[in-house]
This record gives sequence, structure tokens and C-alpha cells, in this order.
Amino acid sequence: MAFTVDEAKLWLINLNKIYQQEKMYLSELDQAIGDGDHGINMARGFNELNKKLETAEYHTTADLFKDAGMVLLSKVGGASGPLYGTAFIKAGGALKDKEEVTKEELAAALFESLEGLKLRGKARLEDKTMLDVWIPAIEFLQNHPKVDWDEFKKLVKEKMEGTKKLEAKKGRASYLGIRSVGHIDPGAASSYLLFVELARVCEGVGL
Amino acid sequence: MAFTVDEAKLWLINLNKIYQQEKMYLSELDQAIGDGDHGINMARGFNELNKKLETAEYHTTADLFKDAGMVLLSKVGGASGPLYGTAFIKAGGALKDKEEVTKEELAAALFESLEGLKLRGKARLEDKTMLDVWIPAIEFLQNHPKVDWDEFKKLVKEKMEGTKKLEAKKGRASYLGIRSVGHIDPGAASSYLLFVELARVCEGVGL
Amino acid sequence: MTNVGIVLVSHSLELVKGLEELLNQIKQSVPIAIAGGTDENEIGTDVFKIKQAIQSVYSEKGVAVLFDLGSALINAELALEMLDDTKYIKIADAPLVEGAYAAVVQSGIGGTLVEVIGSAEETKNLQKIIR
Amino acid sequence: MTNVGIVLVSHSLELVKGLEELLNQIKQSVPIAIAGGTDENEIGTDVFKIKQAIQSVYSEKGVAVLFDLGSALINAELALEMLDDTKYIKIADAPLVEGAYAAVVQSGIGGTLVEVIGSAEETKNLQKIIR
Ligand SMILES: Nc1ncnc2c1ncn2[C@@H]1O[C@H](COP(=O)(O)OP(=O)(O)O)[C@@H](O)[C@H]1O
Ligand SMILES: Nc1ncnc2c1ncn2[C@@H]1O[C@H](COP(=O)(O)OP(=O)(O)O)[C@@H](O)[C@H]1O
Ligand SMILES: [Mg+2]
Ligand SMILES: [Mg+2]
Ligand SMILES: [Mg+2]
Ligand SMILES: [Mg+2]
Repeated sequence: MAFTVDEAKLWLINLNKIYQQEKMYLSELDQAIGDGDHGINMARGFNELNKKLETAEYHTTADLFKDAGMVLLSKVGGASGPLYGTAFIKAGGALKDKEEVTKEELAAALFESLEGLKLRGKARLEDKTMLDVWIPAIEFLQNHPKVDWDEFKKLVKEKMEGTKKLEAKKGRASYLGIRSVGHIDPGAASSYLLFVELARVCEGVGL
Repeated sequence: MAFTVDEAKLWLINLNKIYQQEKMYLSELDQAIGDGDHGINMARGFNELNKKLETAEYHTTADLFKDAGMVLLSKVGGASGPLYGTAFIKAGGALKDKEEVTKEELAAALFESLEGLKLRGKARLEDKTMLDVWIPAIEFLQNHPKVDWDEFKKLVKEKMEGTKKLEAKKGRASYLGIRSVGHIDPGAASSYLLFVELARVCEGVGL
Repeated sequence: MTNVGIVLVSHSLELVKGLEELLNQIKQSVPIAIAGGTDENEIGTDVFKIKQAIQSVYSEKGVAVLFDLGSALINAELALEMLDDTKYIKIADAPLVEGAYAAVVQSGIGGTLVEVIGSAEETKNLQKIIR
Repeated sequence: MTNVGIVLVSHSLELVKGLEELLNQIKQSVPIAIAGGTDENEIGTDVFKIKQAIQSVYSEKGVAVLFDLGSALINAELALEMLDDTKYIKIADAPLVEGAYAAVVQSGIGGTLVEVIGSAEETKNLQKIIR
């Protein structure tokens, strides 16, 4: 079995449900070190995306990702909007017109997403951003010919929780300096959820 | 003859007429090196002051000056508002309850105005501000036991025109740097008018 | 009040209204007051508006005043002179928007007036773009 | 257009509307465009608004972009990436209000894009209060 446009769609639909559920939690994280809107932002963006997915038809994962990226770009609001938007647009660009996406191709596409995130946000590892989840996640996918998705889920959880001890160097939280330590980065948390839902869908099709 | 509350009132009423007449001219000067509102500001402030003078009754020059200062403070708008406002309030403070103001007392009161202007605006001689008229004007009044008002008028005119060659170091015009050279400072121009009208009133009572 | 109050002075009422909205997102517990425009809400500043704004967020915890252009400073200093006790009021030598953001964050974590002014003034050295 | 265009990007639409009004007082000949708030005019920024604002004041004389907070920069850079020819577009590392004021003055006297960006960035070193 392989990852097709149906899996891509399922991933994003599930992700929307999760972000609606975790809206308060993500905003609370952002209240501690930012402006308290990350949950609202993600819930709004993915709700718009969900509406779009209900009506639009896509033939390839690439098309779906690119369109999803455009919606997130303009509907999430906040720094995370152009970041997640870029991530999906870049992944879509990498996948071209492939109908069945292999694990290697998916990993390569998400590597392009990561490159896009770095280019846009100019953050580095340990700056206490979503990159602290993205960087190890993509590395793991690229380094394991056969992915153990439970291991993967464990890893991203650890990395998300690992942002707690970091001092923010990027984004609003950086204004807090040392006072940002002790709180999980909201973007790391939403990226953790993104990867967990991806893992579930991949497991489902035995990727 | 002496300078009484009637002369003070006459001065300000005449000054209002002048500022209404010269509204366009002062704003044009400000357009060249500022935001183009100095004429509007002075015309608005003195119009309000004029209205007040028509109804209110004052027993001393001090009371009249203090009240005039309060009106200018809030009605001129722009940097010149708190500056001219302060000038009149300080002069009023210096004159206390004197009914007849001698030339020496008037000069001393205007010296206090100048001190107020310096304190508020922190400008120095040759910064291309109204101070470039005020400083020599007050010096002249203090140094001449008997003032030749024609000489005085000539002096303030020269000093006002002298701001043309200066580079602005204070106020909005300072953003222009060297490009501010070649234009008369609007505040210097309105201060020149203020002193010319004062000279006329003083001549009238043989001060 | 347990947090340092922040006063935003601008030549434009709209500008500080928008800035206030932006800042209110960060920390509700920080008292913020605005003084924008002339007494008729035209472009300019008004000493009495500034005085009132300071009084509305005044406490012994302190008040930090931020302003846009030099002429706003003239009125801000005059407003201070009109107040009796100015020991706990300081004007920040900082960019209005960036300084106010940092000031609200610092006040929000319970910073002292000196710390709040310091954070605001530090934003002068803030590299906004990494090249 | 013979003057460098200025684009003001802020998380708040109201803020840049006020700032625009303030700047329009200085020089009418400087093209100014604003991009404030999200597509629903809430607090945030919108890449498409920024792109459109840049296009609306675009000329080979150049466009200087000023922004408030880092997240606005992410969208501003993305907007630039969406445009074909960005040779004449530069983002200033400058405080929004103070930088925009200096930029408009410099553009108003016919300054080049490099001079306009330079004037804006110089305001970081501006001593607003003389102590
Ligand atoms: N420059 C950046 N690079 C990578 N991630 C960033 C950057 N700036 C912010 N983020 C991420 O975005 C998250 C905040 O998103 P959100 O609250 O939606 O936006 P905003 O900060 O504009 O309100 C942060 O927790 C962080 O993970
Ligand atoms: N710091 C200062 N000290 C003395 N005079 C000043 C100062 N700043 C501005 N001025 C005077 O004010 C005049 C401008 O007044 P006005 O146009 O009414 O105010 P604004 O510059 O706020 O629009 C200048 O021409 C200058 O003479
Ligand atoms: Mg946020
Ligand atoms: Mg936000
Ligand atoms: Mg003016
Ligand atoms: Mg003005």
C-alpha cells in the first residue's frame, strides 16, 4: 500500500479535528510565552482548509498540499500561518504529479518543507520553535528505511516536551528571554500533533 | 505710560489678526521643512484665544498671560503649542499681580518665557528654531535701558531671515539634515511676527 | 495595580488605538492607556490627554511613557511637570511600537519600572532582520 | 512615480491607517501603501495584502517596506518571493513609526531606494530624549 491523495486528505481532515479539540490547549501554551492565539489560529486555518477539502477534488497529493498551503498561508494568521503554509506548498512542489507516494518520497517532500520553514523563519535548532520538532522528525524519517511509527511518535513527543527547557530565540517568545524557559513552545506542540496524525495515517496504509 | 492688561490684550488681539492673515505663509514655510501645519496651528490657537479674550475679564497682565498660555497649550497643536503656551504661562508667572508693567519688568518676564522655551524644547542657538529669534530679542530688550523699537523690529527680522542659512537640529526639520538649509524656520517666522506686534503696542504706549 | 502601567503617546489617535489592541493580546494584566491626537482628535498631541492617560494607569509600581515624535515628548514632559509626584513616572527613549511591545512583556512578568524602561530602550538595538 | 514608495506592514490595520495619516501630512508626493491585519482585519498580517500594497506603489524608483514585529517579516519576505522582480524592493531593519517617518522625508526629497532604507535604519540610533 502507498500514500495517495486519499491519505493526504485523511491526514488533514483528522488534523483539523485535533486542532479544534486542542484549540484551548495550544492557546494556553501561547498565553504563557506569546500572545495567546496559536490555538485560535490553527483552529481557524484548518477549519477553512476542511471546508475547502469537503468540496474541492484533487487528483494528486501535490495539488492537495499546494492548495492546503495557500489556505493556511492566508487563514491561520500569525507567524505560524506563512510557516505551515510554506511547509505544505514546498511538500506539494516536491511531490510533482506522483499518484502513489512512497515513504522515501514523503520523507524527501517533508525535507523540502523543513527547508522552507528554515528559509522563512530563519530559526535554528534549539531556538524554541516548531523546528525543534521538525528537524529531528525529518531526520528520523530519512534515516530509517522502514519507519517504526510508534518510535516516531515517541520521538516527536520527546522533542516537543524538550522545548520546555529551552530559551526562546525566535518569535514573540524571544522577548521573554530567560523567562520563556519552563514552557512548551506552542508551535512545537502543534507540529507534534501534525506528525502524530501523519504517523497514524501512514500506519493505516502500512507505509 | 506703561504696559497694562489693556496693552497685553491688544497685543494678542492684533497677533490673532496677523496669524489669520499669515496662515498660508507660515504653513508654506512648514511645508518645505516640516509637516505644513504651522500656519493652521497658529491660526487655530489664536482664534480660540481671541474668542476667550472677547468674553473673559482680566485684572492683571499676569492673569491674562497665564490664561492665554493655557489656551495655546491645548489649542495650537503641534510642537509650537506647548512652546508658546509655556512662554505665556512663564511670563504671567513672572509678572505676578503688577498692574503696570515697566519695560524692565516686561523684559524680565519674557526672559522667563525664554527659559521656559529652552527647558521645554531643549534647543540651542542656531538649531533653526524659534529660539533663534527669541534669544537675540530678549537679549536686546534686556541690554537697552531705552528700547528703539524700530531697531528691535529690524533685529528680529534679520534673525528670522538668518534661520534660512541654518541646518535644523531640532523638531521635524532636523530629519532633513542639510536639506533644511535654504528655508526660513516657520516657528522663527511666527515668533518674528509676535515680537513685531509687541513692538507696535509698546511704541503706542511710549514704553 | 501590581504591574507597571504603560502610556502610549502618538500624533495619531488611530495609531495608538491599533497599538493598544495589539498589546492587549499579550497580557491583560498590564494597565495600558493611550493619548493620541489633539483635543479634537486631529494629528498632534495634547498635554491634557497625556496627563490623564498617566493618571489612569498610575500606581507606585510605576508608569512608563512611550511616544512617537519629538513634539510628543515636549507635551509628555509638560504633562509630567503638571503632575505632583513624578518619582514613579519615566519616559522611555525607545521606538514607539517595538518599545511598547517589549515594555508590556516586561511589565507582564512583573518587572520593575526600571526594568520596563530598560526593555523598551533595548529594542533600539534589536536586529529585526537577520541578513 | 518619481519618489520611492513606502509600504507599512503591521499586525493592526488601525495602527497603519493612523501612521499613514500622520505621514501624509509630510509629503503628498510620496506614494504610501498600507498592509495591516489579517484578511479579516483581525490582529495579524496577510501575505496577499502585503503583496498588493507593494504592487500598488511599485516603480523602478523602488519600494521600501517597513514592518512592526518579526511575524510580519515572515509574511513580507514571502510576499517578495511571490513577486517576479524584487530588485527594486527592500525591507528596512528599522522601527516602524520612526523609520517610516524618516523614510517618507527622504523619499520626499527625491532620495534613492538605498538612501530611503538608510534613513529608515538610521532611526535606530536616533536619540529621542536628550538627558
Ligand atoms: N521565525 C520562526 N521560525 C520558526 N517558527 C517560528 C518562528 N516564529 C514563530 N514560530 C513558531 O510559531 C509559533 C507561534 O505561532 P502563532 O501564535 O500562531 O503566531 P504569532 O506568534 O504571530 O501569534 C511559535 O510557537 C513558534 O513555534
Ligand atoms: N524642540 C524645539 N525647541 C524649540 N522650538 C521648536 C522645537 N521643536 C519645534 N520647534 C519650533 O516649532 C516649529 C514648528 O511648529 P508646528 O509646525 O506648529 O509643530 P509641528 O512640528 O509639531 O507640526 C518649528 O518651526 C520650530 O521653530
Ligand atoms: Mg501567537
Ligand atoms: Mg498572534
Ligand atoms: Mg508643523
Ligand atoms: Mg504638526
